Amino acid sequence: MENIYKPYLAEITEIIDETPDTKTFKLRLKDAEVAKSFNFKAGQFAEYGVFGDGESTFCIASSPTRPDVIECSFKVYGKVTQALRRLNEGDTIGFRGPYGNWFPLEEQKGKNVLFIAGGIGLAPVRCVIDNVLDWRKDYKDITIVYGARSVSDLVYKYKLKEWQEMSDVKTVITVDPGGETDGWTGEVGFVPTVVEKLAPKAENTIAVICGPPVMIKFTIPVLKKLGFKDEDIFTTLENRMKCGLGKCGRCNIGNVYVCKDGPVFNYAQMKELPEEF
Amino acid sequence: MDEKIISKQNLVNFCKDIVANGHNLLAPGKTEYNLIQDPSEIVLDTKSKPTKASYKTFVFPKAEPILYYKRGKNDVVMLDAKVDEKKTVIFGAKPCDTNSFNILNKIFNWDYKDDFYNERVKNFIVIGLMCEYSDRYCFCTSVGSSPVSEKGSDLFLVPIDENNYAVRIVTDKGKEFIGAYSKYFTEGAPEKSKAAEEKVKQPEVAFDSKQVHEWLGKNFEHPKWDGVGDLCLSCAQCAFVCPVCHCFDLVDEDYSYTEGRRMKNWDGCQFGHFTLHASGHNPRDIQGKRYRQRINHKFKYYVDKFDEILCTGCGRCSRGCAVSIDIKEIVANCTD
Amino acid sequence: MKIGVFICHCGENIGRTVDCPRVSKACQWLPGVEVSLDYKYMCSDPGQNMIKDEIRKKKLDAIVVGSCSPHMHEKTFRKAAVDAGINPFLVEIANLREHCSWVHDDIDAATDKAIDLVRMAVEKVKRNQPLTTIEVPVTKRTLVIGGGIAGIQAALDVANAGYEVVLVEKEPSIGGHMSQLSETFPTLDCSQCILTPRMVEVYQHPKIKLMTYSEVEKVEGFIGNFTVTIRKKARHIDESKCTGCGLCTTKCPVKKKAFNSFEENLAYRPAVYVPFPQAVPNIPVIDETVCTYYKTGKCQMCVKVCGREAISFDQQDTLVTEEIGAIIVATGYKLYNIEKKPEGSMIKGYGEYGYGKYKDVVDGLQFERIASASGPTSGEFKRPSDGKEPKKIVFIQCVGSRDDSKGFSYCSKICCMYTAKHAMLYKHKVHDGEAYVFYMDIRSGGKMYEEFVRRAIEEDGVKYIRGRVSKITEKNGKYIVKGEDTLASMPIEIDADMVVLATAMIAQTEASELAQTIGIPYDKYGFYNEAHPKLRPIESTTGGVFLAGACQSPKDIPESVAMASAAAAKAMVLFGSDKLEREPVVAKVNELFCAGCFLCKKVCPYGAVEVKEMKDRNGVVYKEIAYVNEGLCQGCGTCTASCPSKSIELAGFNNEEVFAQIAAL
Amino acid sequence: MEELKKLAKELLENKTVAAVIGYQQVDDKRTKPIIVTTPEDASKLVFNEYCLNNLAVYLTKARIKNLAKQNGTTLKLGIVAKPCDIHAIVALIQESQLKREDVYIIGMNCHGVVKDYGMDFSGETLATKCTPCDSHKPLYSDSNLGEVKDTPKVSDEVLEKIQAVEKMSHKERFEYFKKEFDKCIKCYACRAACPLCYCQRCITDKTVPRWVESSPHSRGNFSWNVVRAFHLSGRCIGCGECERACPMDIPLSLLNRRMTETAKQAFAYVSGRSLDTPTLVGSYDVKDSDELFM
Amino acid sequence: MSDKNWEPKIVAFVCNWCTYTGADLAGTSRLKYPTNVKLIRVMCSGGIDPVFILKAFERGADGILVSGCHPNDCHYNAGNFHARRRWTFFDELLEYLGVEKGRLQFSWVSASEGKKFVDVVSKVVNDVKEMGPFKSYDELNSEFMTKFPDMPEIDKNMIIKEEEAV
Repeated sequence: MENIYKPYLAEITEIIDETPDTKTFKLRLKDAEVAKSFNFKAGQFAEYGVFGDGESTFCIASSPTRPDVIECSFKVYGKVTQALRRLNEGDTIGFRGPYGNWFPLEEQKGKNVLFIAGGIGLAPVRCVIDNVLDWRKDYKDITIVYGARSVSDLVYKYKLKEWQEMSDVKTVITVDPGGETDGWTGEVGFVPTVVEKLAPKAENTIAVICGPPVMIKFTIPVLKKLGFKDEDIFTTLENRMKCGLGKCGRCNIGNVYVCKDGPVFNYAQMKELPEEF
Repeated sequence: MDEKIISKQNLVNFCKDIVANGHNLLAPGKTEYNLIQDPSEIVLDTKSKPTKASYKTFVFPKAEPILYYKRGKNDVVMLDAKVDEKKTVIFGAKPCDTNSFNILNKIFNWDYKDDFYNERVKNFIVIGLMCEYSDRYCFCTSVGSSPVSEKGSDLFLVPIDENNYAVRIVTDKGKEFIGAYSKYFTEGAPEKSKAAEEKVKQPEVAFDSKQVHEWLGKNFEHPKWDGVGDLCLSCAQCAFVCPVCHCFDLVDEDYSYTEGRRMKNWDGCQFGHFTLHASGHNPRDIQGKRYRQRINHKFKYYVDKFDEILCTGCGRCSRGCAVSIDIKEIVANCTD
Repeated sequence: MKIGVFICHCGENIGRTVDCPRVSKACQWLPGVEVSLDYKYMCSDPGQNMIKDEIRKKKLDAIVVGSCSPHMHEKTFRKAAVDAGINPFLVEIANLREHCSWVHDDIDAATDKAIDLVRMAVEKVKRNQPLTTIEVPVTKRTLVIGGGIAGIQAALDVANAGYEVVLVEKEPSIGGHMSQLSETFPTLDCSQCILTPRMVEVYQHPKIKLMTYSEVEKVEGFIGNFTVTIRKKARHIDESKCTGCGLCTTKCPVKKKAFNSFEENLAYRPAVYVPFPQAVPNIPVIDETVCTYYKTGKCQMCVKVCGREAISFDQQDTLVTEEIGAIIVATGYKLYNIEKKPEGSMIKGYGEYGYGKYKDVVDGLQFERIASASGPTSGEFKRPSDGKEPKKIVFIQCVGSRDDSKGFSYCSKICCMYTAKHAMLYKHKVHDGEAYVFYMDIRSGGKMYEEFVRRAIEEDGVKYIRGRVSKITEKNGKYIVKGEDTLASMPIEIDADMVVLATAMIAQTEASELAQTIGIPYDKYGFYNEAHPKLRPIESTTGGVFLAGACQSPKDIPESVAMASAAAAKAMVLFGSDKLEREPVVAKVNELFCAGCFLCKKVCPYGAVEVKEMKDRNGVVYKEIAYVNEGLCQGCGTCTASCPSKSIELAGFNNEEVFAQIAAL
Repeated sequence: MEELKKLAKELLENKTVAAVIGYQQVDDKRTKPIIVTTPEDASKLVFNEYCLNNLAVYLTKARIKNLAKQNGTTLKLGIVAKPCDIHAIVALIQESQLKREDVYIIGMNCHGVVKDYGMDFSGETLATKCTPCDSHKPLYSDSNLGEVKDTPKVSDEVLEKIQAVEKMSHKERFEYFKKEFDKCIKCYACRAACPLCYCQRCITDKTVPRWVESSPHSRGNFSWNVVRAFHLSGRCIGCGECERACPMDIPLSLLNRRMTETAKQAFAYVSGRSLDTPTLVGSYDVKDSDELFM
Repeated sequence: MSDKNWEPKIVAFVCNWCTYTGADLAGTSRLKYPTNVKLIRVMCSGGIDPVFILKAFERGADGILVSGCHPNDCHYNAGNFHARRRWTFFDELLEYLGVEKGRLQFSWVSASEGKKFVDVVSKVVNDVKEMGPFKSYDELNSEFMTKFPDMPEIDKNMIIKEEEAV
């Protein structure tokens, strides 16, 4: 009998404090065999469990092209994330995954890529960015637009710096009005406004967008105005999940189980779904 | 399909043997299907009201451990939860109950396979019984079943006269099972059981599930959802007595400082917190939306995805509803 | 979270019965514990430095100290943690001394228990939230309620320190009961003579706003930030115009309609009156209930005689609000009225002594007026019934006091002394008079007090009889006092001309109403409760409200004055800084889930829970929820246990922390 | 019931109420709740021995409350209420869930209801909550309708059961309740049907920390049923809706009734009877018994 | 575990101002009581929720003591009065459900009653010892419990056992 609910054990090898309430864990699967054969694709997620407190769903934030370490980032909200926050380097957590579908990166080779992320929404996008950057020659222009409420809410500051320093990547970082600090050199303004100002060309471009629902709601019309096709706008849905296996029914919206049939959808697919995310 | 005959007395002996062989024997009581110790207590009554709860809890328990863990300072060990491999025989199940495994098999086995469910089903023998009960809430005939449907039964009983039952052998599993008890069975007379079946009054067909499916596809936004949502009290009685509702929750429970278990418990889509995100956002924030999800999931989404209606027409949810919300009536009104 | 565990041996105190090294080693295996050490004296400088060093070196997030009771050294270790950069609320103490080593003998069992205690503390500290001390601004103004000697003293002390004072007195004049007294024990100096200068000082003090004939109507807010509404009753005299000439009072034709309450009803007063000649302020009041004008619309004699046009018949009550930082309650006492049982009161009457029936049976304050040179008899001893000089007076002590059957079990404390004084004053004036005192015990603790009583007995020949009086009857203008001399074990009968009852000092009639207005607790007698009977006798349990004088319990003048000065000092301590710091152990409501049943509001002893309206984007109220006023909340947590949906949590002692401790048992 | 229909119609027409929460007939021995918002629909209202629901449960629902808000003003909500339902309304008012002026109580004189739909009304089928009932006329109402008839006299079944349980030993009692609670599937129908379980988030749904184990196993069920009974102690008005809603036939009234008796005996308090007395839970008396404490 | 060696597990929920301080006084006075009892401090007896009791039973407590300030002595004026009503109900309820009286006991112990604290604790311990392990609740607790076999491959860190740590 196979137990599909049984997680792998993973050791926390490093903890990075991104913001006061956001952390990044670097994980190593404890079973060497499993670790060796473990692979996933950009956009997939996993269930991270603290034994005694339960499991929580986050995307895998690291790139499949850099498989030796699994990274995840989470904002402290509920029971599990609070329990995760209490852990130290060297502690063991449960890891189930990878689950769900992924961004069709292979199919989109030869195109420009526009990344738009807000807040902790950079985590799933970061995985794709790193993946695309590792396959840099297969894609044309790469643009990253990232926004957060304030400077202290920006996650992956070390990554942002890295991307900004790359000559072949255009990185725009913005904070909401009022969130800037003295010496802030980036943009000030909401993500949709910044995207509109930036006006990336839509032709032969795919957009990967992830962030708070409000941001997505206002950014998509901007992209549509710029001429993006529905099929070229990708996002990941963040429904509440428990099993990750298409069983528990929690993430069912319309005809899909987000955990199995998603979490990556293009805008054309999303329009077909009832608005319950 | 083979058919045998068994006398009432032998039926009791048959059951006694089942118990004597160490199998679990279940039979319908008033509230739920009960574990039977003394088979002579079983009353087989085709006219009996369906139990308040279905028997899905015996294959998909209301609470089951799926994993045990023990924590150390940094380390954790896990221990698999075991499924009881005892054979379970359910005796006298209503046709509206028996179909449930066919429907549940789909969700528990598309893509990932839930062996907690599968192992139990594997060890389950369903002996169905023709049904002559019907009330305002029954609608098996509207969802493709009937009071004489053998769907999901391994063996199916039809009373043919005062003292005898026809036993239809529906599956190989059933055939194999009664092999060991062949002494109780005599050769069957299919024409008698046919005649008995034909006498059964079939509940009226209340709706056309295809039309309903079509209507649901077009009426995601509809004032009726809020109408019923305002009356519904948001409990999960309907989901938990339903033979095919299958949503669950996973929770960890410590039972000592270092040890604990991960439980798989029933959960219901009518609970407000079912889809509540940790951030406070709730995609289905009002009861109307949740009720809509319930109907859509049963009569549209599940049909689209698994080609089965997620409903057996047993009417339990309506019968038990504290505010008398009648699913049959609501679905029947899902037409233009 | 990295946690440090530090086990203190406390010399031998813990180490003798708890194997400290074993505890610290065992605790190394607890999840999250980064370092676990033990040391001889953790509270010593080297011990504290060890903690600080480890916090810095190992980058600890929280610490647990296994030591003595948190009531002992919690502050010490919190301070050490703060020095090393940790929030003070991420420090937990496992009580290994008072609750373990000192109460157990078995080393193994005690050590096991110590490990359990530390484990519980570790699990709690993991869930502790860093908290910051709450700062509240302070309004540096004091409200003194009551203008008796205690209120006067408190007001003067605070005002002299340079802070503004609002003094509220419900009577037309300040002065209180002390102004009614003739002479004071044990020095027999004239009460008025020592009090009047103080009253005048209050009146003229630039920092004191005096509001007589006024009552506190509403108190809102919390320590340092009260808003007080005061009702200024209509005097019907324009205070800005009145010169206090007193013409109106002498010309007022209403002569015998109203008793003079200052004279304890032994005399009459006109409809427009000043309570007594030395009143402060010296501004009359018109008594609507007896004034002819209010009955017939005619008379207006006072208007005619007043040269300043100060009479204002249509004056109304006005409400004044004051911003206040500290409140001193000095509302004093009243005497037990033995006439009949007050309605709805537990107090029973004292009918057997004929008070109210016999005119010459008077209480202590009435006798003070009779003895007073400014009183109705101008200091001549005349009995009320016929104005004759009494030749035989019986004084009865403990009338009501120390008498459970009458509803008071306490001792009124001052009666022994004032009865001795009364007897003495009488004997000084009426040399041939006889004074008898019935007493239970003589309680004369106090400087020069015992000597004073002895003087009454030995020098002035007052006859003390130990025993109770059972009945008083009238016979031919004499009062037959029947009692028992318990020392001689014989019944005794005295035919007195006059009887003086030393009735119990009880709380003011409206004491409980005022307490509810202010939000302070009171005992079953209506006396206000102090925060701690020994160590906080001046403070009420409500922050920023202090008690002075007899409103707290029966007191004599020097005690009242001392307490008033102490209360003033407490208020000034509060004003010592601009901001008030307090422990952030306060309750907080989860606004998302509060259903607004307000059970928390019902159970809160401090009225700290308020109603908050939740409005949607359009400003429409969609629900009412509870809101905790941090200034008022004292952090008891009764609300958290009452809340059915657990939508209110006590910071620092939240439920998750308790559960974590239970889980670690 | 013409007077009920007429009154409801009038109230809706003259905008006294925004809606009337009442009962409609399903078949001759069955009714169900209805929320009437138009004068035309008022004719659907009925009242008889089959009006089992305690409709007060709807008064705390946000969307129902919102019905009353029309064009910036707040109308009343009309409710057809049996005397026992009115006890729940009183308790809700005392617990700040409702204001007296926000609700128009159409108080029905009542002589009992049946145990379950489809039964003929008689002493035998009288709902167990009706046997000890002493309020056949509404305590508070804005209109009082219906005729007064005698309630069939039958023995107090629940009280007898409680007495039987109390005769058991501790161990037997624990076993008995464990067996009953084991049936629980945590559908929370009891909670949903209870007019006094109006919390926005029940204590059982709070996860940080986890107050009551969510699993429907023996321990989780025991905790839940203890907590439910405790939270209703001194508050339960005895409408019996929890027991009626329970799909697993757990005898919840054995708990509720027992605690109601405690409130009566220890504190002389019956919930939902008076708007003028403070609630038992949330007040105290220094003279409360101290017997329990060493 | 044989009954002979069995030691009851007792939890006491005590208020910070009276009983906790009273227990401190018991310590300062060097009075002795059994080690079975562990105190959990809350600010006021009014802040002790009945669910705490259930949780403690769930974690294997055999007996529980709830203790606060005497009536009228509450540091917070009235917390203990509210607690008294609450416990009257909860105690009745638990007893009705079959929990023996002595499993859950209540007391008022003031800061000056170190001796009383010792007496109360000793009484609870003795009562519970007499009643034996709380079998009824153990039955609830042991459902779905499993025993971890000794697993030699587990890292020694695994075991949180004081004895092995030494």
